Amino acid sequence: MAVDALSTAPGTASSATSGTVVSTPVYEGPFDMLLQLILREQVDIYDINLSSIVDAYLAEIERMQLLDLDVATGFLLIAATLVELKARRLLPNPTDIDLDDEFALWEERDMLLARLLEAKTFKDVAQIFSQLAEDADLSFPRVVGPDERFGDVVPDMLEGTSVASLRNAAIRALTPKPVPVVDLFHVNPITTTVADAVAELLDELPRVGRITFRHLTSDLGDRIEVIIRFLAVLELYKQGAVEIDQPERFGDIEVIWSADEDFDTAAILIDAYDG
Amino acid sequence: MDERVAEYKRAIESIVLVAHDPVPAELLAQLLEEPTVMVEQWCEELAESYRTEGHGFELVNIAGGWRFQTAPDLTPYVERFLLHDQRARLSGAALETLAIVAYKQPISRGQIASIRGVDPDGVLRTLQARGYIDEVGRDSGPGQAILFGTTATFLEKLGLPSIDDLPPIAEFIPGAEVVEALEVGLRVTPLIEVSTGGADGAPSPEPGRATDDDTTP
Amino acid sequence: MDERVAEYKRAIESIVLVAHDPVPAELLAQLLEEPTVMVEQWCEELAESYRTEGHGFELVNIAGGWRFQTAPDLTPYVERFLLHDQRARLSGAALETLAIVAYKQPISRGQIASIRGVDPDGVLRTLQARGYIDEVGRDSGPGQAILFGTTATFLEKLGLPSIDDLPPIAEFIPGAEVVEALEVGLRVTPLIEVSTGGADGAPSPEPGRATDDDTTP
Repeated sequence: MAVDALSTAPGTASSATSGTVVSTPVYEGPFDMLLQLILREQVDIYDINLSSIVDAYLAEIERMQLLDLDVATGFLLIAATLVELKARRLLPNPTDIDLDDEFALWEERDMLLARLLEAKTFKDVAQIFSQLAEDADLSFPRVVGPDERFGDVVPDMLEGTSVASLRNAAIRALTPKPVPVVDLFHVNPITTTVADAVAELLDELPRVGRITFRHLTSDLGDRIEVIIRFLAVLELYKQGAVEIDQPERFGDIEVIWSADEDFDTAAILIDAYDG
Repeated sequence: MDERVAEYKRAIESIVLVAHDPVPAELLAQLLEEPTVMVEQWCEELAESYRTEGHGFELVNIAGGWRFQTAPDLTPYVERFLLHDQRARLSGAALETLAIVAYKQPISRGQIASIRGVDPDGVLRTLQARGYIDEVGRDSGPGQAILFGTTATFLEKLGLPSIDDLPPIAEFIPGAEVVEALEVGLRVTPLIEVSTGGADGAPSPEPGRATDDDTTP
Repeated sequence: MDERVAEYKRAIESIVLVAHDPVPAELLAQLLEEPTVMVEQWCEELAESYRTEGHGFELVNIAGGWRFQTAPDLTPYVERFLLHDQRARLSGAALETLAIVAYKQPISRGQIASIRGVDPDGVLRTLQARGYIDEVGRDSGPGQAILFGTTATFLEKLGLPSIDDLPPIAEFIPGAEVVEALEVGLRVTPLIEVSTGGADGAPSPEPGRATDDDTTP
């Protein structure tokens, strides 16, 4: 029977590896991850350091073996906001703050807060839905229909169905749906590291100056390579070497080289992804 | 003891309610783990109680089993309902399933399921009850799955001389087996060492495949 | 008069017995040529009588109509008869997406994406294939985005009479303590200021954590 990927129990992901089913907690996207970090584990933002989020994220990828670029994009945005918030909290001298920047950050924070609250609301509703469905599933409806005595009365259900509409239905049903996953038949062991990707970017970005993330990753075949490169961009953002701009939510991200002339690329290379 | 009998009677009611075909007393006996003679007696008692209470349905022993059916005197209401029921058109899901059977026959339930991604059981039964499709054979594989095909009634209703007169669908649509392979592929862990670059371009056999073929009943 | 009511009730039983989908009270009223309110009352009375008489089936108002279904406590028998567990469990992602669609319909894919923070494409396809949601229109904006809404199948899945019977969304808006926890988590104010507000005044070794428990609005 066709078991689709969504029929696993809520909150767990089952990966069937040679018969054994391993259940692991799953983050339903970046909001969910942040919610769980803040609420479930009761950690303060002060304790959420970037590398631990990145580690959790990479671990998640490894467990799921499936990644959508949009997931990564959403994660990047939120990570960026978090980094900014964290940086502000660690700022030694509060008087040194540009008021416009301060308001912009507050606005961003409020937006993030509002979206987290919304995500939490529907997460709770989902629990109720699950319970309702479980109760409803205990009863089986009668869907038998009329018996043979009424054979003559039952209207022809194909009335009004043309050959063309049947053909269209066949095309609809038989056309494979685009599946947003890794091409599983060509997965190679991951060889690139984030440090390698940082090195590549440090070579490329100062020359191009400004590039979209899509362009930056267009030559990459595997999604995992795309992810590694995105983590490298995140690392450069953290180091202040690039700026990130995304005009549209879920739109393409622009990566802008913003380091000074005397920016010490060697230092970044050594530092890159040590944690 | 009486309480247990009441429970058994309720169970009989629930089973017969959802059954598409008359349920043999032997099967009920097996499900309840009680003697067939007892089950037959309880069915008779249920049927009798419906009559005395004057329900619009009755429990009858027909074609080797028990089933619910409407009381004969209410036929006018039932017929009126069936004629008035605006919803007696094929649903989108049913039409797609019918189309799959028409273009891919003979085809098993499991193959349809893997194309549509959902269990086609109820839809297949409806289509079969309407006489648009029927069982046309058995798969030669280990499961001996029932294979479905369209009927003469289907051709008649669509005004087609023969099944070969169905308009062709584009070549690029892959067969059920390809879609199925794709689905199977999605279920296995991807960390399989696959030797790439065969000169003929033929995909190497996929290890997870063999066991998934026999999921069809 | 009482005899006529008994007859109508029998007619309702017979019609609902042969229906594939829940039968709306309005349709029953039309067939019986009686007011809908009366029909609704008779349905309620029938449902009540089945309960008190302890039958194995029940009459319920689900997804905009009345249908027969098995009593919930008899599930083991029915499942044993049907030989398979027909229940399709939904994942957390699917349930959350369904919740958003249910309360915000009609809603576009993009709007769902911005609430969930992830692309809902795959989930939407599954929900649509299972018949829980469907395209209900197009956005009037420039992109003419497809708008989704829930279906009768969704109501059946949750056992609800109508979409109005969903619990009010206000009940689920997070309480003050959750909002507070999130606010503390996302606090912008520099740490130095935060840690000086404590009543004891003593600097805590871990300034970021100290305010977690005693922050008051």
